[in-house]
Amino acid sequence: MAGYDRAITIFSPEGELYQVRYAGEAVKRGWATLGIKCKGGVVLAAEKRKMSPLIDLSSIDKVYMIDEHIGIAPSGLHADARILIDYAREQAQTYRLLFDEPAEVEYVTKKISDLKQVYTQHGGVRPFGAALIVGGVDSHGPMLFQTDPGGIYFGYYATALGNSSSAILDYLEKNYTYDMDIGECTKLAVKALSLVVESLEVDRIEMGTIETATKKYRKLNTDEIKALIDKIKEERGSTQ
Amino acid sequence: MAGYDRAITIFSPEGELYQVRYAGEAVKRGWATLGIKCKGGVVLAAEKRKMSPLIDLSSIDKVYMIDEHIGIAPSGLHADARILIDYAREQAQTYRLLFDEPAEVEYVTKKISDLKQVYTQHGGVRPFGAALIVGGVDSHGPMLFQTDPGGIYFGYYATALGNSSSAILDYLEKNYTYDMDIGECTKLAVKALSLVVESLEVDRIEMGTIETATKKYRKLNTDEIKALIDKIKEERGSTQ
Amino acid sequence: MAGYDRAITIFSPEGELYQVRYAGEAVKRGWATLGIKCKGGVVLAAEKRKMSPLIDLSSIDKVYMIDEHIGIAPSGLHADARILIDYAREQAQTYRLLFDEPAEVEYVTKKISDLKQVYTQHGGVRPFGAALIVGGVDSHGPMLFQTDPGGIYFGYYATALGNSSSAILDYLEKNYTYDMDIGECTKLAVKALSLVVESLEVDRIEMGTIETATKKYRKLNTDEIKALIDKIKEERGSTQ
Amino acid sequence: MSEYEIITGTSVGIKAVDGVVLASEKRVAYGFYLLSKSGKKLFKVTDNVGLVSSGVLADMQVISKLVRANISIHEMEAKRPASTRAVAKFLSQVLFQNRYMPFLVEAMVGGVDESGPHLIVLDAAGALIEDDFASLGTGARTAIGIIETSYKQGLSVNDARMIAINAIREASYRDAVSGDGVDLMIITKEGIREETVPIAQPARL
Amino acid sequence: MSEYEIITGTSVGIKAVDGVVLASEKRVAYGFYLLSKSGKKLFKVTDNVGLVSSGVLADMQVISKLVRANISIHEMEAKRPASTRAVAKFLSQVLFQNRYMPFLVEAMVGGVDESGPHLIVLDAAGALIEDDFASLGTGARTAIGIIETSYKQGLSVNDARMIAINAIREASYRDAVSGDGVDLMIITKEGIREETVPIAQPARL
Amino acid sequence: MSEYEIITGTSVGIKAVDGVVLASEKRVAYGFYLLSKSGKKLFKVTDNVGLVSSGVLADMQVISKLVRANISIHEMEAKRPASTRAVAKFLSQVLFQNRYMPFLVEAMVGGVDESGPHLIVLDAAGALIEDDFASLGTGARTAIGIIETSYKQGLSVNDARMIAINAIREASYRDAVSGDGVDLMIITKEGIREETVPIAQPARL
Repeated sequence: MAGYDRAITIFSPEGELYQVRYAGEAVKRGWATLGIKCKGGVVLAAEKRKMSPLIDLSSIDKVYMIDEHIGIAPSGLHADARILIDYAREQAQTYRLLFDEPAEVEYVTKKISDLKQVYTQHGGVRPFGAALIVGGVDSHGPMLFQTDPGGIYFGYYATALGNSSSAILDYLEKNYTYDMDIGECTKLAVKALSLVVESLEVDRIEMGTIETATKKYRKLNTDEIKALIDKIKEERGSTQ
Repeated sequence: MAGYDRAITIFSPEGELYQVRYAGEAVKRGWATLGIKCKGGVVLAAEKRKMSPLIDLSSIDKVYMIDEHIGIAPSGLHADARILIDYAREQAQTYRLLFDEPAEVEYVTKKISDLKQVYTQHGGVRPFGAALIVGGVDSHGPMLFQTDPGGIYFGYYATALGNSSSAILDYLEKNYTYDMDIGECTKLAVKALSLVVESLEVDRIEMGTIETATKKYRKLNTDEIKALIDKIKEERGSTQ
Repeated sequence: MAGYDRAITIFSPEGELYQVRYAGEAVKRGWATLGIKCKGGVVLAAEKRKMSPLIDLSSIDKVYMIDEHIGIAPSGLHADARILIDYAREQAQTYRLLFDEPAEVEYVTKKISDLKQVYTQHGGVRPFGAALIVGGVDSHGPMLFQTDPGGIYFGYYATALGNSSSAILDYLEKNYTYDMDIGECTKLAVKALSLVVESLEVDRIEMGTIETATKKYRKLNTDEIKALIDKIKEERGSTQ
Repeated sequence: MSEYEIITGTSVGIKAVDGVVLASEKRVAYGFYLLSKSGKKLFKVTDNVGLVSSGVLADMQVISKLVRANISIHEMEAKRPASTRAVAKFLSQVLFQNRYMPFLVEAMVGGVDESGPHLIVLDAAGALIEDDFASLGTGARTAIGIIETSYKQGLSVNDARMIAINAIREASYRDAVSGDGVDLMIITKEGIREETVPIAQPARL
Repeated sequence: MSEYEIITGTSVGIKAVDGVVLASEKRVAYGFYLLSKSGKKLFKVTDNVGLVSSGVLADMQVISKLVRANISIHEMEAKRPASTRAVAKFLSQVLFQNRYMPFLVEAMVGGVDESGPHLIVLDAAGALIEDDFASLGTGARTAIGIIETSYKQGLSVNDARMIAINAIREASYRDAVSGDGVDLMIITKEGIREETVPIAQPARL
Repeated sequence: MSEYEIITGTSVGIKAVDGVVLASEKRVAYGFYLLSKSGKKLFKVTDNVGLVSSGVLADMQVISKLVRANISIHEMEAKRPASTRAVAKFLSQVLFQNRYMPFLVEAMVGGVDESGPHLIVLDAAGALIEDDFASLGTGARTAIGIIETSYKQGLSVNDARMIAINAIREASYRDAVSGDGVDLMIITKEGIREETVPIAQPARL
């Protein structure tokens, strides 16, 4: 007596693509990730949930390096995300072979989204169940993009994905300004992440930054994160 | 007890193509865009909804340059629209290679619609869930066209797409005349847009113009839009 | 009146891949296996259920050697697992042909997961009904990974699979530390396994170790296991 | 069992502190002279990058359009003017793919982008070489002499202009009663300026 | 019915206790001299591995980019800097696949990784040979003489530097009035340092 | 219409009651000498099987890796060390498929498995021959003389070692002032031992 429904790539009466929406659901249940851009550069951060105390967090990447000036933080089905990341790395190199210049961040984002859009239209395949936050510095300065399973992408000052991303978003809406240098920016990212992370410890957070000055992607190692967390704990915290 | 229905590319008893109609629905829920042509040229305007305060509106294009004398403002599924825009850019260049002349606006519109019509007739694919407003100046003077997901296109003096486009259309029916220069035309576009835009601010509106004199597509930068908005606020506004 | 459902590679309304989840079920009913990494190396252990007294346990491998510095302990559908193990062995050799170096453990894990991910996306095939624990020592020291039928993999300090793996996991959470040498590590593995194994005897347990010092995979022969079991029985046991 | 036949002219390129000068003479196959606002062997790729080459006329027109078409798409995607280096690299890809046998086309790319002026030469087998000055074609050897002797670091666009005119004039050795002679393309930060300089009048008999 | 034409220079490689020195002279086909911060026949593959080869200029640029592109991907997957051996092995795969007929390219790979410094030579048919010193090109025979006589175990990077300069100087027999002459790439644990050394002054008449 | 050029050395194999000895001299194409712990024309296939061959260096390295890769997979499936016979048979398959024209590669496989020691030779067209002793390469005819005269049934590994050294010394005819000369690989039940033996002193004039 409820609604009944069928096959893959078609519109619903309301003009929706259901498969894309369901893929979205898979994203919402991914781990929280966020991206912030500022004058000093771009910060990509992700939480690492310790599903079980035995998990070895250092072997898990949540923030990937695409090229030496671009980084990606995925969310949603892990396997799908990896596919898109490999694809992004190739496109970045192809661009170098063609124009002998580092690729624009938007160019890489666009190529990823085209691939996604194709999987929403042709028969025989399903959409990707992953959304990506793409960040980097190029000739336009610091850039931050978010792509969704339907192949739509937007530019953001700051954004978040994964479960309870809405909580993070509210927090960022209040405390974000563009005129931070890279230091303050990483601090803000940690504070925002601490809202959803089970407990605020070193191996629950992974961060990558691209600084406007060097245009180099660098992953923060454990000490730098420790320093940040302590600086925050001096300013106190809370529970979930 | 209501009607039951089935597969992709066929007519209904009333002779309709359902998939095309549902694709239309996807368009109606797109962001509002409009196009106006006048003696002075053509104006393409689109609202940029700030889904969230963190979104970086400057990295989002709602009005694209196809060739140096043609612009497009899409509405509906964002990813589908991009595909059509890339296709339009290639056709514009192919035309130059063939005839060594800038392409007619209608020619580009027609090529886009042929592609759409194909996706409504052959098996294994679904229609595009996007409608486009195509504007430009060619040897026939200023031209404005709108294409729908079924591959039908018409020429207009002014037109609008997206949600609550009917409100915009009523407003235009009352205040539109052909004998405006490009200045008045951009002003009219802003007023029309202000009806549906959440709040009348600089980064909620994106405009592109093609002037009859120069036959050059130019995107209005933030100051020009600011000037327009202030000139309008001197004439007062309201909320939704 | 119960839930009804259909075909292969699509998302559910909640964004799940049912086939992947059902494949997961096949894993949960596999035999218990576990993997532990420590300073001294990596230990892979698996129980061998004696479905019938006539079964010849020595001819059954539950822990496979992939390359001389990598081992795998599978769980779930036996036949599917074999396919993945052959594939892993080839990739290990290809890596040698290309770079003339032993392969990284993660590289092998990644290749396996890519193959799995493909079988969850393209038509005409079903996912693999097996999950793997991959362990080895490479230039990053000892490494331990677990892959699931959906092609997702994580790094762990210790992990378990198969039926009543949750019991093993609780036990490990209490008694695990990273600073064990390879001896203590094998002992811990036996204790953990004894929780689920019908009876604590020599031919119910199979173990493989990769020591950090030698970077060599070695399967413990019956005497070493006997010695371990006796050392434990001196510390007393129980029934299920 | 038989050779290709090639028609060719002379062209030069000189880099100054505030821009780049590309120049070439106007000989065309059947001996017509061309007076119009746009020269022929000089092609505008973007507002701040120009291409000059010599070889079969027909190929040059096709190639320059291909480059222009792809670069303008590239600009729309990159959302900034293409750099000289990108144009040159792409051109050598076009050549590398269609791999015209080497002596059909030699090309030079000149332009100004925010890292200053650049002049890039493609050598016979397609490698990219950044340079201060260069000349192509059969009159190249003659022209290079004149340029080499009168080139100094830090010269301005106008000096470069005079040098280019002399070199071309010298390399072509035939005097028509009253035609004009050298196409110039001067690239600076403000954009591209093109002009045509005539050969001066003969002294009275 | 026709032969390939090959332009070539001389290049040498020397392994020291605390690093590797790669060097080569600068002759290029049409006789221009190149002054810039990065030499040409020397290519940086990663922060601690360099490649020097000789052969057709165009191929060299294409190949070094291919290697660099794939190795950097390989590093991202392996999550550690590539070893010299891996780079060499991969390069010989590239050659082995495109199998340029043997005398078009000879190459040498030098680098420092945590098993110390390495110098690897690809011989004519593509085999890998680990070595203390080597030289490529037509002046190779002359250069090898000088290196062989003044090479000792355990020499430092600076000594290797002096030897390389002499060998190159000796093998080439040409002096421009005021250009510079030898490109050097010195690879140590701290990274890669590049410099250009001129030929010394002429003695007074 | 043209021949390949092949450079080659000499290598020998001798079977004893308690093992097998493989040996070869070190000449390489461009005249370098190699000092390291592992020889080159000798390749370890498994812990108890070795392969020695001569021919183009590059092919040898590629082939030995292919064999090693497939045999180690084969061992994992067979769950026991591969027998000498299996390795030899597989190698001849590899050759039989890629069918290098016959004089590019000659190979010998030696090993110990639980049916005792084995020495297997591949002849020119690829047949397998089990044997007591053999020698390959151009110095083969000379070396075989010496081995034949001093070979007895039931000799031990050490005697075989001495014989191999003499044969190689005899067949090779060159003396560097202070280099070393013969690579040896001794295969017994306990595993594989490799060593390098220098050329001994000359008799006083």
